[in-house]
Amino acid sequence: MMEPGLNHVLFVSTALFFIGIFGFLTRRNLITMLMSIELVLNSVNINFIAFNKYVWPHKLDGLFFSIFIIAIAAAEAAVAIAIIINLYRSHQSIDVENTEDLKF
Amino acid sequence: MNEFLQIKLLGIFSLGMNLGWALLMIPLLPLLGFLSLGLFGKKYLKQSAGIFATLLLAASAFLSLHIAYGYFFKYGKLEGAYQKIIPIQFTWLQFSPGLSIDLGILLDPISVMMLVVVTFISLMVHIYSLAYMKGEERYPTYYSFLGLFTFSMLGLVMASNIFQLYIFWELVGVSSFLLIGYYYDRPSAVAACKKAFIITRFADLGFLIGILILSFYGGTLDFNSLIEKLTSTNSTEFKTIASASFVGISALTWALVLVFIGGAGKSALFPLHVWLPDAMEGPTPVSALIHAATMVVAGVFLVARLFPVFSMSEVALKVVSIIGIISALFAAVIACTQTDIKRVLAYSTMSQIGFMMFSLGVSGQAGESGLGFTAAMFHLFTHALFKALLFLGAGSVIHFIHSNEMKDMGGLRKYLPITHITFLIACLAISGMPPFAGFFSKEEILLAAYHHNATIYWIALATSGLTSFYMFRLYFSIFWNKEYIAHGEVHGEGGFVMMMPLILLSLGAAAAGFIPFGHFVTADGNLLESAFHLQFSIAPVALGLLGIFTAMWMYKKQNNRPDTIAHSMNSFYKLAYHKFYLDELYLFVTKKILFNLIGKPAAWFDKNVVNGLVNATGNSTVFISEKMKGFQSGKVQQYAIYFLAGVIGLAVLFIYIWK
Amino acid sequence: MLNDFLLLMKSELVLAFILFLLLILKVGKEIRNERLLALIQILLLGNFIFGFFFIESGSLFGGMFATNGLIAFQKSIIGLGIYLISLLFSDWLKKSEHLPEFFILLLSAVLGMFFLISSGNLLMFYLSLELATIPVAAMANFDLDKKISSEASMKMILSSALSSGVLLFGISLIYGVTGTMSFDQIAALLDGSSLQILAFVFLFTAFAFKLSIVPFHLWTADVYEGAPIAVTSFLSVISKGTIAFILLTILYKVFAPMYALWYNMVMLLSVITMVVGNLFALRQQNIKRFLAFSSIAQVGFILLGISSYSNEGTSSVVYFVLIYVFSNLAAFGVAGAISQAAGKERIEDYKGLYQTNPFISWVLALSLFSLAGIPPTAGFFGKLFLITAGASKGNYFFIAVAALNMIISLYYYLRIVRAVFMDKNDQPIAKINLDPSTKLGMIICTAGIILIGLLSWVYDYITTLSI
Amino acid sequence: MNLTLLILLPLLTAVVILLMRSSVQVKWSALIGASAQFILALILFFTFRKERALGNASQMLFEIQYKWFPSWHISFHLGVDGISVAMILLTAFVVIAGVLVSWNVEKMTKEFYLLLILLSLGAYGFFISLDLFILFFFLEIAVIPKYLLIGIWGSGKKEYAANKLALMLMGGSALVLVGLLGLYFGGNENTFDLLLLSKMKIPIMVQKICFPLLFVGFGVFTALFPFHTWVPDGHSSAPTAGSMFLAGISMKLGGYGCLRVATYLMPEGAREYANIIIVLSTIAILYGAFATMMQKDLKYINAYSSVSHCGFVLLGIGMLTKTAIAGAVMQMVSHGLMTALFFAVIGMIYERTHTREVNEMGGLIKVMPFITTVLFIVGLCSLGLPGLSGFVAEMTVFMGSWQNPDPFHRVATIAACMSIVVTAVYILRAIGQTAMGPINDRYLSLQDAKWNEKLAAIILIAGIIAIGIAPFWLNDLVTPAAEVIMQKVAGK
Repeated sequence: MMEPGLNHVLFVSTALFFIGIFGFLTRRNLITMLMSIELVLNSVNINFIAFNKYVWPHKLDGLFFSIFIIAIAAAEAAVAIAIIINLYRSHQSIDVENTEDLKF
Repeated sequence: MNEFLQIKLLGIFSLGMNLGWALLMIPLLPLLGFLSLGLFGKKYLKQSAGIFATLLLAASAFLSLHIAYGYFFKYGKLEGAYQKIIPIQFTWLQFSPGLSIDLGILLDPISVMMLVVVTFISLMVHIYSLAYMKGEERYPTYYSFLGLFTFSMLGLVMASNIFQLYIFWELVGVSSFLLIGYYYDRPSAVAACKKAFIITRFADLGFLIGILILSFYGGTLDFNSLIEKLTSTNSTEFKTIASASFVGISALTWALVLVFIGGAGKSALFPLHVWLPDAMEGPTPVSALIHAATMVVAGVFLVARLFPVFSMSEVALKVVSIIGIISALFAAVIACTQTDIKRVLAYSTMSQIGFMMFSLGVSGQAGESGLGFTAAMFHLFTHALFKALLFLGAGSVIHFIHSNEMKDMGGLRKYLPITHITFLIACLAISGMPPFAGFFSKEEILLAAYHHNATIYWIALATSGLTSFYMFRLYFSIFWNKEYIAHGEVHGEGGFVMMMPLILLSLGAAAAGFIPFGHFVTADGNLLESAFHLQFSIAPVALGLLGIFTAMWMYKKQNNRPDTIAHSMNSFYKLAYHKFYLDELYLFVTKKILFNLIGKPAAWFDKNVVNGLVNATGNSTVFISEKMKGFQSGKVQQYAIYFLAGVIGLAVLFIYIWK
Repeated sequence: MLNDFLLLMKSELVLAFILFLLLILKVGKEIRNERLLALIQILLLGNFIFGFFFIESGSLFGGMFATNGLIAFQKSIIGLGIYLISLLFSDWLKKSEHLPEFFILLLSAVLGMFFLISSGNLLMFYLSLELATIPVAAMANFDLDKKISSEASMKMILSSALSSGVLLFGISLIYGVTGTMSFDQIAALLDGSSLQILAFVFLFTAFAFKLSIVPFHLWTADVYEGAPIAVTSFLSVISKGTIAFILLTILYKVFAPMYALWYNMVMLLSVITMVVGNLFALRQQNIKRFLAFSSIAQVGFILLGISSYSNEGTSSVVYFVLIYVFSNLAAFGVAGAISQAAGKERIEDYKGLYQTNPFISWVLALSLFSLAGIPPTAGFFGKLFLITAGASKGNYFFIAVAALNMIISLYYYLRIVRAVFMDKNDQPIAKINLDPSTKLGMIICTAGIILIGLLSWVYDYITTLSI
Repeated sequence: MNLTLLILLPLLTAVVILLMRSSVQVKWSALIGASAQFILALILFFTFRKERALGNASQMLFEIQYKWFPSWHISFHLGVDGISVAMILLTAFVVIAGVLVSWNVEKMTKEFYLLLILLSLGAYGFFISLDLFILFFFLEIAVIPKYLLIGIWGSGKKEYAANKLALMLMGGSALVLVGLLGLYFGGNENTFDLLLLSKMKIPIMVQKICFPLLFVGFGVFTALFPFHTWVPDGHSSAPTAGSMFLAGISMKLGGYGCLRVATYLMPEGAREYANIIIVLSTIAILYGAFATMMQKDLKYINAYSSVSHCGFVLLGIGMLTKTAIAGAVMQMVSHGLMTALFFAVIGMIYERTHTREVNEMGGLIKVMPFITTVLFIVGLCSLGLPGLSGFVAEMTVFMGSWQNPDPFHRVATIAACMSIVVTAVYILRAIGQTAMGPINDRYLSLQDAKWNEKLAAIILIAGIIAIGIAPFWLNDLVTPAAEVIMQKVAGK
């Protein structure tokens, strides 16, 4: 019963990253897009933790960084949600397809 | 730093101070006339313009006579040869060391002779115009133009530097342009003056290039040093210019021929003569001054001025003589068919200039062989007198019946007695009847031709016969032929003011032949006794008489002989009548080739290609930006796709390709 | 220690103080907008002036926060910018019922920017970057009832979130390969391995996004158009300037070992950016959108300057940003005044403006000439120095492209000049009576546009700082 | 004398104009300013002659140098030699005449005169600057006023013309910029200073790249053959004073730049590309002349003839002989005066007849003798009549060109000479159809020139004739400077 190494973790995080990206590109619902962004951020968190644990066990910057990321993500999410709500007020929908007045 | 006002005083001392200034005054007085009349004429000198200008010109004519007397009889000679004196000269424009345009005065026999001719004829014309142009709206302008012309002509003949000559050459051209176009509201006059200017300009192009070549090899523009350098066969300049050759012809010949083209343009020699007949649109006194006596002989003067250099190149001289003789004959033939009296006179002028030219062409440089040169100058002198006389006479005829056409004339001898007599004298003179002036000069020319080249001699002989024919055709059909039916009141001849020039000139035309010209004007400055053989002059005189009697037989009484003869040589007559269609040819060249084949394409090219390219760049930019706008689709997810594409693209590019 | 702390962070502290003051005022009883605005303007002016005093250089928090003369100067440029904004858009600000919030958001963003410029550590960098971004996204939505406004802010928040995601991934990789976050240590450890390059690309794209370098620029135009003009001007001038400053530090200090790599990248992107920006700007009808693309093209020139990797590069970039603040804010100020008074933002509405409003027409014309880089306006010098700095690497193709783009840009700047001065219009925009403070702002901008170039000591001062 | 006056005076005038209220005040202050410039230019000319006469043989006189952007090795370095003095005189003449002829501009008078004065400021600065940076600065200053002048006060398709002009000129100056940067970094020390650059040895490679950039860049200003298309449109849609300044001054900026910057600083480059220059300019001369023959609009006629005449400038430069270069400068001065006068006359005629189509006019001598006389004079000058400036300049160019003995130069020279015939053709066509011939009845009531027009015409004619009948002063002014340039080019 071997325990997972750095590569496994990085694999997971990278996968998560691209899943997030994929979700962001394909979802129509703004909230879901926001959530996929969160996935991206989390993959980054995993990266930091993993690097910290496996590569630089004595430098805790990674750990702290991930904490900060979580905090900032929350803030960002808050503002984003607010904006989306306001958007819903004006557009009566949170479908990204309906918000294409500004172009060219 | 500049040499302005550094007048070479030595020359002036050699003449004596006052003479030097007198010399300067000769051209400056007409210039003064031009300026004052041009600037203030309209306001202040509306009436007195004529008197004013005439007085100025009288003064300068007197001065030039004074100078001539001084030059020929006092100080011109140095051990038996007339010297080239440069009393006044200053640098006008320095191109490079040694190569500069100097304005100056060169005194030698021909220039002094021309001084007299120009000022005298011009004075005559001034006086004549007092009456002839009276009441013209632009009376002051007319006189100011006359002043400009006289000034430039004088500057031309006194030029000490080939470029100075070119400068005044152009000025003469433009004043002729202005005077031909004097009646600016006649389209024909406008066309004529443009034609005259452009054709002479075209010829001047040759002159200019000729000057460039000469200056390059001669290393100077000054006549004396140029001649000196290019005539001494062992000078480096001469060696280079003679050896340097282009398409097998030596640079010297090129230069001279090109210069001669310039002369041919001004002197209306074949094939550049087409402007001269049209130039008759100008006022008749102007035709007398510019297009008969003075300006048109500028070409002859030019060749004479450079004659020493010409005599170094056989080919150039040959060209001169051939062109000369062709023009003489050609013009004479056309003259026989024209019905506009001024045009007849114009063609006769061209023919006479042809005489002068070929006589120069057949002349040699020194001693006896230089007869042609003297003869040409002599003929120039006499021709000026009687041709001016003819034109002024024609003027008074036209003034009388307000038409140039022969068919409106006839039987005028009763109405215009003085004109009739003087005109007759002139006709006799031009057709070389002894003892009138033309006889002597023409004899000498024929003699020179005879000694030198038989063919030219025979053609010349025939031509002189033709001359007398067409001149008397003119004379008879004006003064005899049908009776003149006076409609309306008949005012007499122009009165004393108009008659005096006629009389003076006719005296000249009658007597000028007895001047021993060879004593004054010769190619090398040394005295030349023109040996005079009676038996030689039989043939020309006989031919002349023949011409006169034919003319009398055909035109003295009104009859149908002219028409029958014209019919008998129908096609040729037509050809000659239409001046051998040269005008049409020129028209074709300019209109079709210059305008349609070069001008139009150039304009088109500029409008569409060059300009089009500029616009095309602009439009294509706009087009591209229009095509590109799709990127900005407004879909935030597409933006993300481009974003990530950018990331991946950069990563791939810089990790794998562009390390 | 405390003394240091106070001195080195003085600009941040002053800003924070103003921020708290506004918060307190907000919770306190209502104050009339005019007076509040006047107060704010005075405070911002004070902030700007105070920026020139007690300039120290040093670092705090174990190198997380660093400052020096140049950084102080950059901060005072930003301070000037926000002061001008508070002046220029006073009409609009007075009308809005959320005046304090606007400035609270704005100032917090600016605070973030100050920290961003001074940051000496990737963590600090990330935090301040977010602090500088998120409030602006909220500000973009300030016209709550405008559809396009909310759309704009949505686009901004989402795409910036994505870009920060990518940025973080890059940072994590850097951490992975170097094990540190502080700039100088990273610089020592870089060796140009593929992974580092990948990390650098990720990191760089975040800058590219914020600076709206092609092809990461697509959000720009939409956001600029949708957002209120005051916010747009803030985005296009202040935040761009800030990012340019920090990019200088990052490239010149942190990634110096990778110079050969990033020179090519910067050159490539600069060319693309200029060309695309200009080509898009050609056919814009809306003045804000037009200015958005023109600012993209300007960024291309900034990159050209940056690519020189020299003190001239630094100083010319800073100088250009200073000039850019004046010229672009003047342009936005005029646009704002017009859209505030007449509600018109399309270029053809500007036709015949000169007949009715000569003053703002001249201001607009001058600012446009300055943007186009035409003497004697300062823009000429700014652009010329950027190009000269770029040319010092002897890459003439690059310079030729830049020169070519100057022509294209001139074309579309002249389009507006033409509309204002030449084109006939039967009902031009009516005479606008400007708020005095707006007028003051425009005059300051004009003076700056004319003088900053001709007075060469300004530039010399910057060069002395940037060694 | 202090050269900064030449910059400060127009600046002052501009400020005064800004302060003026009524249009009359504006006009008068502009006129006074222009006259002051005129006097200043004359003073400069005479003091310059005096200095030289006193034997001050230094290449540039009245040098001043102020610090300006020292960190870029830029300095505000002014100084003049004969060529610059000639150009400054030309500018002064054209400016005062331009101010005079536009006396009855009623639309936005203040702005109009402001722009005119700014243009003159740019020109003066350009001609006296010895530092390439400020030279470029002034070069570009002069562009935008033209754009506005054409766009606001112009006629016809003015927007198009203005845009084209501004963009092509800016394109030209962009090329110049690149070339200048090449010089800046190419030399063995980074500097924009003309004199320093002229001392140092610029690598052949750099010259080969930068010379064409600079020459073409400046060439765009002076209608170098394929880049001349802004000339016809620009001139024909500009207001009278606008076209006068455009053709009289700003086209000369290009020629001066080609000579002073491109040729003087990069002799090897010049020798490398001389033949191409000659070919292009010869094409321009003939092609411009033939294109002119086809024009119906007086302004187009003069514009295309300007292309042809400026060809002589470039030809003179390309021939690389002292005389030819002197001739080129003379041609610049002469053409400046002449074409300004021509445009002035066209403007006067247009104001009266309200048409510029030659074949709609005729017989104008009758009603406006003064104007038509001026038309004759300027026409004759442009076809190179002795006694007027055109002749002197062209002959000097020909003489200088002919000093190159090889066939190529010979052919080019002869081709150029041919243009004098074509010029005669189109000029006489134009004059003949406008001034001569039967007059159209609807023109019978027209008035002759007013005082300001007369004054303007007389000033310019005075210049033309002063060169035409006494060219030696201009020659003495220009030739030494040309000599300096030639010595550099000849590599001595």
